[in-house]
Parts: sequence; structure tokens; C-alpha cells
Amino acid sequence: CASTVEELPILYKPEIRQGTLFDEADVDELRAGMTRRQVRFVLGPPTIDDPFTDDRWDYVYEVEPRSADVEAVSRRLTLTFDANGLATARGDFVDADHPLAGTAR
Amino acid sequence: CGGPSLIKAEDPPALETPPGEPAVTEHWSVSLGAATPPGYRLEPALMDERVFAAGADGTVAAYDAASGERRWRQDLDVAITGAVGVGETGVAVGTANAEVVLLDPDSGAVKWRQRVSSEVLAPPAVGQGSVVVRTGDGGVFALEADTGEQRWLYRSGVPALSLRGHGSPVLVNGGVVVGFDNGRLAALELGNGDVAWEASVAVPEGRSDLERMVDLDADPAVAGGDVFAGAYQGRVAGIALANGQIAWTREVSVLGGISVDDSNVYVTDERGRLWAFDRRNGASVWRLDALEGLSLTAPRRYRDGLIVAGSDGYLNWIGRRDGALEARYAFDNSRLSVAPRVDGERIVVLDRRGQLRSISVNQQ
Amino acid sequence: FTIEDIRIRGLDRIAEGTVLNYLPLEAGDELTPARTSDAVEALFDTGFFDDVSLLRDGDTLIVEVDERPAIARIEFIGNSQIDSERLREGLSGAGLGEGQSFDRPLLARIERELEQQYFALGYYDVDIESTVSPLPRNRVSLRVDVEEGEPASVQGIRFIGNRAFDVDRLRGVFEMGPKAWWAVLSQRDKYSRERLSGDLQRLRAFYRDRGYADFSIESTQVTISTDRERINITVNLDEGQQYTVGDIELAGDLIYPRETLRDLIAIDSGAIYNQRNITRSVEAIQEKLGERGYAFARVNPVPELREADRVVDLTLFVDPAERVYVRRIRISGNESTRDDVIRGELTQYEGTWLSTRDLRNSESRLGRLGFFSDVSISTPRVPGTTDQVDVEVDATERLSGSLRAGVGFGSDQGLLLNLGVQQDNLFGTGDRVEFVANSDDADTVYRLSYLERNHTMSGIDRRYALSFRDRDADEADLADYGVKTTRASYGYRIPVSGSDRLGADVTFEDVALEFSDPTEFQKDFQARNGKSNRAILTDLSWTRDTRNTAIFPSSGARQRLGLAVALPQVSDIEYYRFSYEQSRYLALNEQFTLVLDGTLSYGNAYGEGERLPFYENFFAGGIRTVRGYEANSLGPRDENNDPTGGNLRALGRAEIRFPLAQDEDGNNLRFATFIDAGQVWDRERDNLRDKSDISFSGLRYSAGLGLVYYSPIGPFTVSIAEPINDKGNDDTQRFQFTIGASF
Amino acid sequence: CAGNTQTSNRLDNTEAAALYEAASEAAGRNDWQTAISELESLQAQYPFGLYATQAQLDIIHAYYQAGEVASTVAAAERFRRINPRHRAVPYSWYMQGLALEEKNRGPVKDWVGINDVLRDPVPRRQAFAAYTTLVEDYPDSEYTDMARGRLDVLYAEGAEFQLSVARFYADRDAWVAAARRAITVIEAFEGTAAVKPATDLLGTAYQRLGLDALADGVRTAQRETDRDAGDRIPDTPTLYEEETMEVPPAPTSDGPSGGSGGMGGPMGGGL
Repeated sequence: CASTVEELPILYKPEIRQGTLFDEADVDELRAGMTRRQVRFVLGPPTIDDPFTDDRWDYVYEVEPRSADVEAVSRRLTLTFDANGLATARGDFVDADHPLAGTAR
Repeated sequence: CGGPSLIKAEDPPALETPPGEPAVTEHWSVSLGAATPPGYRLEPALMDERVFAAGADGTVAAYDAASGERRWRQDLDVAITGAVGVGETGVAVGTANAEVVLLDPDSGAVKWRQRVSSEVLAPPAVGQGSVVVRTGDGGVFALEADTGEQRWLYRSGVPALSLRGHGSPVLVNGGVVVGFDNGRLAALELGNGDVAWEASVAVPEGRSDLERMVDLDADPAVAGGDVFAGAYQGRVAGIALANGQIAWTREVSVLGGISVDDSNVYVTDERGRLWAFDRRNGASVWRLDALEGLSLTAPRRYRDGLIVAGSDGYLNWIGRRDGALEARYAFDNSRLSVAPRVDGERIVVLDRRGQLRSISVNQQ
Repeated sequence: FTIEDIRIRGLDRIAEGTVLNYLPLEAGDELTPARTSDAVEALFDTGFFDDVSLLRDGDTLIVEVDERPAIARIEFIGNSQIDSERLREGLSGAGLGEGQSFDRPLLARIERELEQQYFALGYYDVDIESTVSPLPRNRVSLRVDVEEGEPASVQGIRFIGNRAFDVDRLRGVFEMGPKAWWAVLSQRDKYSRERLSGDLQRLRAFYRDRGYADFSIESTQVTISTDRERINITVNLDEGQQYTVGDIELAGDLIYPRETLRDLIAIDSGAIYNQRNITRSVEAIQEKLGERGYAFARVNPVPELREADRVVDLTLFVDPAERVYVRRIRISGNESTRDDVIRGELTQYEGTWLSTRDLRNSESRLGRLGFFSDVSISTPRVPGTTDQVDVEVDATERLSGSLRAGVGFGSDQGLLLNLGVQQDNLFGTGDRVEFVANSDDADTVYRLSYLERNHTMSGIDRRYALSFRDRDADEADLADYGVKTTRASYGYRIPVSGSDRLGADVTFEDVALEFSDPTEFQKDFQARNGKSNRAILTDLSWTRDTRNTAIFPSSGARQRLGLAVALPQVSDIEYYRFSYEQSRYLALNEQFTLVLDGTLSYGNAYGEGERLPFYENFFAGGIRTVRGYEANSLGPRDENNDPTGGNLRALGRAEIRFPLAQDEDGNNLRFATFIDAGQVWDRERDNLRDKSDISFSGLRYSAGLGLVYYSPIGPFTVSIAEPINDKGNDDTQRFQFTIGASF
Repeated sequence: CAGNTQTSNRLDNTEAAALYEAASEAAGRNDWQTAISELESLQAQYPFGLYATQAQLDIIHAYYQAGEVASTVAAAERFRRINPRHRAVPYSWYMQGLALEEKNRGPVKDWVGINDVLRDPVPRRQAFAAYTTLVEDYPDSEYTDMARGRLDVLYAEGAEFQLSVARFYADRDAWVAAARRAITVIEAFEGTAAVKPATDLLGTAYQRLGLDALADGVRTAQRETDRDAGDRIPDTPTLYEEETMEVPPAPTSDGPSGGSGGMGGPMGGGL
């Protein structure tokens, strides 16, 4: 009957924070042609550097809150690079008119 | 002059041929009422027929040199650690909480008290309108004799570890000669404290702080145009007073004190031996080893010989020509802790329990 | 010329093979001047030879060596302060050990080295001479004579220029100083330069914490007496003025809103300038920044002295540096504990920013597991990056299991035969299994319990326990009746916060009584309830544990609130037992820890007119509750003067614990001075002789000395206690101890 | 004894030989403690000469059999320091690796079948480094292929350890951490048995994180590896099969090859 107990709201699950925290200000600073080092200085280290796809960095930021005063957060940002540096950006805080708003989903 | 006081009383060394007791008459003996514990230089001083003495608890008193009758007594209720400096303007003592006090020689009234930078562990030098004081932190203060105001301050470096206590400055005409803990001797202008010359009597060497100690704790002896100074674990040196040139040096670890007469320089060393050197070229004349093992005070000239007090509490008479131990004399059961003072035919002695005596040796 | 063959001359003990091994030349090589010098140098480096020369005989290279004698024996005479073993290590460390080749200049250097070791201990009067005597077969024996002399001791410390504080107060700040006559063992009077600079540092802090912002030490003189035994220290200081704090500014990139950081500042303007509070505020702000990933944040306080009105304005410059992310968490040192058991306790995850708060409470959670004697977490930077670190968790495991078997003697229980297997960290899974078979004159207990940790991912633990207990009360100096209790319980421990846990267990209990010479009360009880009683109890408990470690904690507290209720209908007697326990730990300084325990237990029946079954009564007295009194002897007594226990119990204990030995065993042994208090009351019984009213005067007190030692075979406790206000009929027992009993 | 010039040297050898005999005999009956103390006293009294070198070598083996890991490593290092170019140096590296691997294992654990991989990885990394030095510096010594075998096992164990940590984070829905650890397995441990499950885990993690493009990428990559791996299905080695570690006899040290003839025949066989 442990599983039933597990659903009890009172059960304490430590707040889980994952990935690299980036916010709108950081994304606005991104410009085409930036080197990987510059991108890293602005956003922090890439959360996922997929072994099977090259020239692509994925930033993920997730917060599963435990206490009331923290709200859930889930952000995604995908950057692709080409020969001369940063090419496209897709995900949160990248609205249509962002210089890097790439085409391919 | 004087050397560091005698620390512990050892039993007297076994002498092969114990010399006879001299016929001594005690002119007067009076209690200062204040002990003089080891570790402090509280030497009695003489000035125009009066004996001035100070005790560790702050007592200062003056007695008539002939009768021993007390002229005045003053209680400064502060620990006195360096006394007694006498001069025409007053009687000066140094205290443990870094103060110099000048008293009126006639009434004992306090003329002024002046703060200095650290504790004063040796008698101040009084004369030529000034009071010159050496302090534990390597400082030399010249104070105006009448007001006590600081005229100038000279600072020397202090090694990491130095011997307990320090020497007294010696006044010469227009200047003062001071030995420091770093093995250097300096002559300073009395007027403005400029350095006339500096001589390095001994150079610290060795690996540990202990081996590198070269304190000039024995007061330098000035006679004629020469200054004789000696360093602990170092050398004794004959130096020209005019320009600080070192005439000669001899390897001796000087501790007790230095005294000089027209032909020789007499030095007591760390191991309790008394050396005599020719004052012109430092050639050794004789050496008395009989008192080895004791710690000896500075030698004093008395009649045509020398007297020295040892940490066994005996007063020793020594021949100047041959360094022979001629006679020894012990007071009832009290120990000497400070160098005796010679007043013509008489010897003034202050023992550890504060008993002041004036004695003299009957002519054979 | 090309070398046809190599011959070696002058070898005494060293084998040719070894020499050839080092010689960078072989038959057939071309011999050039450069190579000869290399060869000679190579042979010299071995340290075996005093002299090496190469000769030519036709095409054969002749290596002429003059072998250094080997050291056969090294003796130390006269050394008591430093034992020969350490001296020998010092020598062989520097290349002069037994079996190594002897080298005279090295010996002189070694003598200096040994002298330095003695100077460091304050033995300035030491004198070391070594004599070398030859032995057959080109070997030598080395004799080192050490004359230690007396250690220099500090006779007096004098302060010049202290107006605000008197000399004794300042001497108190110093650790070094003249030794009081009674402090025979103390090292207080040992002089060393490091201790002096440490003391001067303490003096600066002492003044800076009391407002003397520009306090300075002008000079210090250390003087030694001619016989090198007495040292005097004179400190010339300039106190300066006492300052108050002006306005306090926060500058730089604050990350948090200004107010959150401002109320972390432990010093407010107008107060006396206090360096320690400023440092505390700086650390608090750096901590706060650390919680948001700025692990390398720096806050530097810049004071400006306004001398005229003696005020210091303070600006705290906050520089968060970069937010730092965790690349990987590496756990090491866990020889038997599984990696996930440790990783499960860490609230810091990989791939997210580093939070110093998470690291701190991960460290204390690991400490509370009780499996480790030491846990250290470090965050080295990932090479080549400025924004990534690895978290290294190095745990040193403790013998967390204990096999207790054999005969013991408990002052409370008499002869104790027990076999107990308890493994806290079963096969490294973190689960705890315990099998105990105890028998002494009063009790025979068999207990099997299993705690499965992290039964579910979310950290719920499951536990079951089965126990059978046959208690002959008479032997335990209680009323003479026998109780056979069997219990089986099953339940969970549910974490509800970082340090709070809820416990929910269901226990089936079967109690069989037999009376040999029942008292009135027992006859009446048996009439009403018969000899055997069954009950099903639910046991709810709430525990909050903020201790920093399980073994001898020095901070935090552990509280437990428990309520066990015998469920109606299914239990013969409907009763409940409530208990609240709390132990609080405060570290007075690195050695001394103050422990405050308190327990309150109350039980009663809620059924019609019943009372708490007498065999469920609470007892007090004995080594676990109130030391100095016989086991279970406190509280009301029945007609033949046997203690009956009661349904209300109050216990209190104040203890100061300190380790005695500093060696590696030091951290599982503690001495303690304590004061115990406790009493048991029975509100319900009417026919008791002395109707006990609940009052503080009823409490019994005792004070004494105790020792707790976690030996490899289990905990071992001894206590000597003096009852303070024992009344006539209390049975006191000054000396009590237990071996291998589990807590 | 052959060829030594000084007579006193000959006197040494008989006493040293006696000590050495005692040590070999004790080792013969697996009484390692006595063997160790004999060898230690042999080295102390006759620090030079061929017996000393042989003793330094045999003591490595004795410490290993006695289960004293730290002493084995120290003895191996000391042997290499004193005899830098000795024929038995590869042997000392191999024994050092074996001892370090033993650090976490033990009879009780084997009996109970504790999967030792989940324990302290540090000794295993040190063992890996020892074997690597052996394989790289002494490519043709007779211990090299044995060391290569150990390297593969350690490599597989290392991969499995990373995989277990990835699974740990997956169980707790910490998908970012799980994905990163899975990537470590894929990139740093290719060719090990753990790569396949790690790739599956990575795919699941991407899905749970909503990175569908990456999830598809993983699936396509997997199909390719399955296709060309189709023909030679490797017999999937069980993740951790009980390996019987053969312990090679200590080689007799007859001095460096070019020497002027060492002690002659081997000392009563290896230990």
C-alpha cells in the first residue's frame, strides 16, 4: 500500500531543479555569428550536447516546486551553429522578430 | 655602569686555595624596605656625599654616604625596573609601565613623569641638561632635564629574540653612546639625536634565533678617546670615540660588564670568567677562571684591585696585575643581586632583600 | 672508442647487476666525453658511492667506484620529548636510514634538522652530538646523543599602552602565558613564534570586535634569560579610538532584492564597530548568493574611518562572479555502501547550478545516516572552464554494523546473555537488519527487525519487527507477576520535509499474564480482564531531526511525538500511550557539547472506566532514564513495597560532553558530566499508599560523570551518579553500566 | 655463485640465501605473513646484491596474496624505483593493477554476490592506469595481453557504473541528469555492453524533456547500429561475469639481460 501513501500531498519530495537557468535578457543578447565561447558566457554551459547531432546546443531549465512560493518553470532553447558561428535559435523567449528566429522547427 | 643583574644564586664554586676573609668594617647598614628581585637593574648611585637607591615596589630613598642616615624617601607606587640615574638636575628612575620619573635630589619630590614607548629596564643617564633613556623596544629617548619633554627619539631594530634586559646609555661630552640588542653600538648627538657614527661590535650568525643573539647588554666603558663595548655571544671591541673606528676585537661572550683603567680593559663573560685585555691592542693580559659557573656583575675598580659580585652572593677582590683572587667576603645570609658601587675607600652594596650597606676594607 | 666489455672494480656489498642497471652505457656503445660525464653523474645520483671514475684498458671500460659504507644501526640516546621512531623517520626521510649509504655532510645537516625540531617545541637549550663508529663489511653504526635541557617557559607578558582594558583581561586573550601552579599538564607556557603570532592575531581581533577599528600593535619584544629557561614578552600597542558604525551601503550586483541582503547584515549603524559581526554578515551574504548558484561570489567590506567623529562608514561590495553549474557528482571512499544510497541523500543534482545550501544539508543528511565517520564535500573547478565544477563527495565509512554476543553484566539487568546482530548498512543497501536475543534474570527478549530504506523512490522507508518478550517482573524488582508479550508490527516512515518524518505502524500485541502472588490491584485487574489480552495498536509518530551527525552530534535537535492507540473493538483493553521526546545539542566550543534531553509520557484508557494496563506503565530510574537510581525504582509502590510505575512520566537530562583523547579513536568516545531528573506518577490508582501529587518536588535529581564509547562491538556506557534528593524508600545505585546494549 | 669478485660478498650470500630459502619455503605453504617478514629482514640486512632484488620482487607477490593492497602497491613502486630497467618491471605493474582491483572485492562480498561495480570507483581507476602503463610501455611483455584482458573488464565495469548512475537519475525523473550521464556512456565507453541501454535511456530522456527532434535522432542512430551489427551478433557478455584471475608466478630475476651472468639457476622455483 506504499504506492497509495506515495500520492499523499504531504509526502515530501525535494524541489527538483534541472538544467541551465537562462532568462529573456540572456536570449535577447544572442546574435548571429557568435562563437560557442561567447554563447557560453551569456547563457552558461549547454545542458545537452547531443552526441548524435552536431552543431546543436540545447538549453533546458525545469523547476518542480515543492513549496508554495516557488512556481513550476519549464524553458527550452535550441541553438544551431554553422561555419561562421551561431546560426539559429528556437524556443522560449525567441519571438518572431528575434534576429536568430530560425526557420526549421 | 652595571651589567644585567644576577639571576639565580648558585652555591659557591669549590676553590682549591680558598683566599682569606679580608678585614672588613661595616660603616652602616640600613634597610630600604623594598626588595630588589632578580631580573631588574636597581643599582644604587652616588652623588655629592649621598647614596640613592630604589626598590622594585616603587620606593626611592637617599642616604648620607658617611653616616647612612636617611635624607628622604619617596613612594612612586609603580614597579621600578631601571634605576638609579643621578645627575646635577635630579635622580631618574624608569618604570615597568614605560614611564621615566625625575626626582629632586635634595627633597625627593617628583619633578616630572614622562611616558616613553616601552618598559625601561636599565638606569637612565642624567647629565648635560638631559635625561637619556633606553627602552625595551630598541628606542633611545632624550628628555629635557627640567621639563621631561621629549627632545628626540632614536629607534634601532630589535631582533626576533633578544636577551632579557638592555644596557644603559653612557653620556659623553655632547653625545651619548648606546649599545643595542642587534650587536651595534651607536654614538648620537645629544642636541638633535643625529647619528655621529655606528659600529657593529658583533654580527648575528647561526641558524636559530638563539644562536643569532648578540645583545650589547653590558654598558659600554668610555675612557679617554676610547669606547670599549662587548656583545653577548660575540666579541669585545676597542673603538675610537671620535669616529667609531674599531681598533681591535677579541672573541668573548660578554655578559656581566666592562670596566677600564689606564692600561687594561676588564670584562666578565657569560661563563663567569674575568678577562683582562691590553686596552691599546686587545692582547690578553690574564684570565680568572676560579669563579667559572657563576654569573658575575660588572667589575669595579677598588683601590689598586678590582671587586666583582658573584651570583653566589660573595664579594670578590681580584688583583689588577695578575688576576689573582685575593679575598672573598659574604654578608650574613643575604645575596647580592646588583653590582656594588665604589665610593672612594668605601663600597656601597644593595642586597636582594633591600639591605643597603656601606663597607670598607681595612688597610693591611 | 667503442666499448667491448665493462668491468667494475671496488664493489664491496653492492651487486654488479645493480651498478650496471644504473649505468647508461652498454657493451657496444660509442664512448664520448658527454656520455662519460652522464655515466659518472648517474652513478653519483644513486648515493651509493663517494667517488666514481672511468678508466680505459684497451677496449674495456673499467668503472672504478669507492663505495660509501651502509648504515647498519642508528641509536638515539637521551631523547624523551621526541620518540626515537619519529627521529628515525626524520633521518630516513632525509636519506639517512638503516640500510642506506652514509654521507657525512648530510649528517651535519640532519643534526641541524633535529635541533630545529626541538626549538619548535621550545627546547632552546638542546645540544645534539652524533658519533659514527665503523663496523666490519664497510658498514657503520650511528649514535645520536641528545641532551634536551629544560624547555624555555614564558614567565611574563607585559602590555604597554593599554588604557581601555586591564592587563589581566588582555592576558586572558592570549593562549600562551605563564602557567598557573596547578596546571601541571598544560602547555600554556611553551613559547613558539607561531603561537605568538596566533596570539597577536587574537589580540587584534579582540580589539577590532570592540570598536577599535584602527588598533595596531607597534612592536613586540621577546627576551630570554641568560640560562635560556625564562622568556618574557612585551607588547607595545596603540589602541586608537573606539568607533561606532556609520551608514552601511551595499554595492555591486546584488542578484537578490536589496532588502533580502540588507537584513542579513548582522550589524546596524550606530552600534559599536565589531569586526566579527561584519565577517558574519559577509559570510551570510555569500551563503545566500551560493544558494542561487553563485558559489564563487565574493563580498568585501570597505570601511572608511571618519576620525573626527569616530565613525566608520561601511560599504559592502558584492561581486557574484559567474553562476556555476555542476558537471558531475563523484562519490568515493564508499567501500561497501552503494553509490545510489549516498546519491539519494544529496539534494544537489547534476547538470544544474550549484547550491551551497543543498551541499550543506546534503552533508548533514549523510551524517545523520550514521554509516560514515566523516563526510567531506568539495567542489573543484572543471579544468578549462570558469562556469563548471564537479562535486566530489568523499565518505569514510564507519563500522556501522555490530555483532554483539556473549555475556554482559548490566547493573540494572544483572547477568546479561545476549546475541545481537545489527547491520546498519546491510550489504551497502542502507537497509538495517537487527536480530537480538537477550536474556537476563528479568527478561528474555527475542527481536527481529528490518528497516528497508528508500522502499519507494520518493524516500519512504518500510519497516517490520517481530518480538517476543518474557518478563519476570519480580526479578526486575517490580511487583511479582510474569508477562509474556508477543508483538508484530509493520509500518512506514514518510519524509514530509527535509528533516521531518511521519511514522505510521500497525502493531499486533498479545499479552499473557501469570500471577504468583498478586496484589489486591492485580487480583481485581485479573478479575476484570482475564489473563491474556490482545490489542491492535496504531502508532503514529512525527520526528524532526536536524542533528548534524548521528554519532555525538554537536548541533541541531531531534524531537519525536508519538501516539499509540489500541483500536476499539479489536483490543481487549482500549488504551493509548502518548510520548514526546526532545534532545537538543549545542556546541559550546570545538570540544564541549551541551546536550539537553526532555521526555514526557502519558497513558490512559479511553474505554469504559478502564485504566492503562499496569504492564504498560512507564518507569523511571536506571541508566537510560535517571542515573543514580535503581532500575524502574522511582514512583509509587504497592503494598509489598514494589514499584508499580505509573501512567505519567517526566524525565529531563542536561549533559556536557567532551572527548578526552584526541587520537583517531577520539571521535567515538566521550566523557560527560550530567544532571538527571525524573519521576513517575500514577493519577488513577486510588489504593496506593502515597498518593503522589504532580509537583516539581516530586522529581528526583542526580548528578554525576558518564562515559559513552562506540567500540567496534557496539556501544558501551558507564555512569557514576550521586542522587541529590533521594527520599527514604528510593533505592539508589551509584555505579551503573551496560555493555553492548543497543540504545 | 658466479663471477663475483670480492670474497666477503660470498660470505653475504650464504646468509642471504638462508633467509631467502626460509621465505620461499614459507610462501610455498602459503604462510604469507612469515614470508613477508623474512623478505623484509632480508632487504634490511643485505640491502644490495641479487638476493635483495629478488626479495623486493617476491615481496610484491607475498603482500598481494596476504591481501595487503597498499603494501603491494608500495612494494611494486619501490621495486621500480630501485631497479628502473629490470626485466620484471612489467610484472610489478601487473601485480599493482591486480591488487588495486582487489581493493573493493573480498571473500564475503563475492560469496554474497555484491555487485562491486556500484562501489568506490577510485581504486578501479588506479588499476586501469596501472594496466595502461604496462600495455603502453611494455607492449611485448608476457603480462601485456593479460593486462589488456583486465582493461576490457574494467572498461566495461566503468561503463556499467555510469549507466547505473544514469538509471538512478531517471528513476527520480531527473531527466537532464539522466541524459547527460547516458551521453557520457555513449561518448566515453563505445564498444561496451552498456552503450545500447544507455542509448535507449537517452531516447526516453529526450522524450520526457520534450526534445522530440533529438529523440528521433537517437532512434535513427540506433537503427543504423542495429542494422550493420545484424550480421555479427556479438555474444552479449553478461555484464559482470565471474573472472578467475590467474596469478602468474613471480619471474626469477637473473639481472638485466646484458649483465655479466647473474645468480645462475632460479631460486627454488617461483613463490
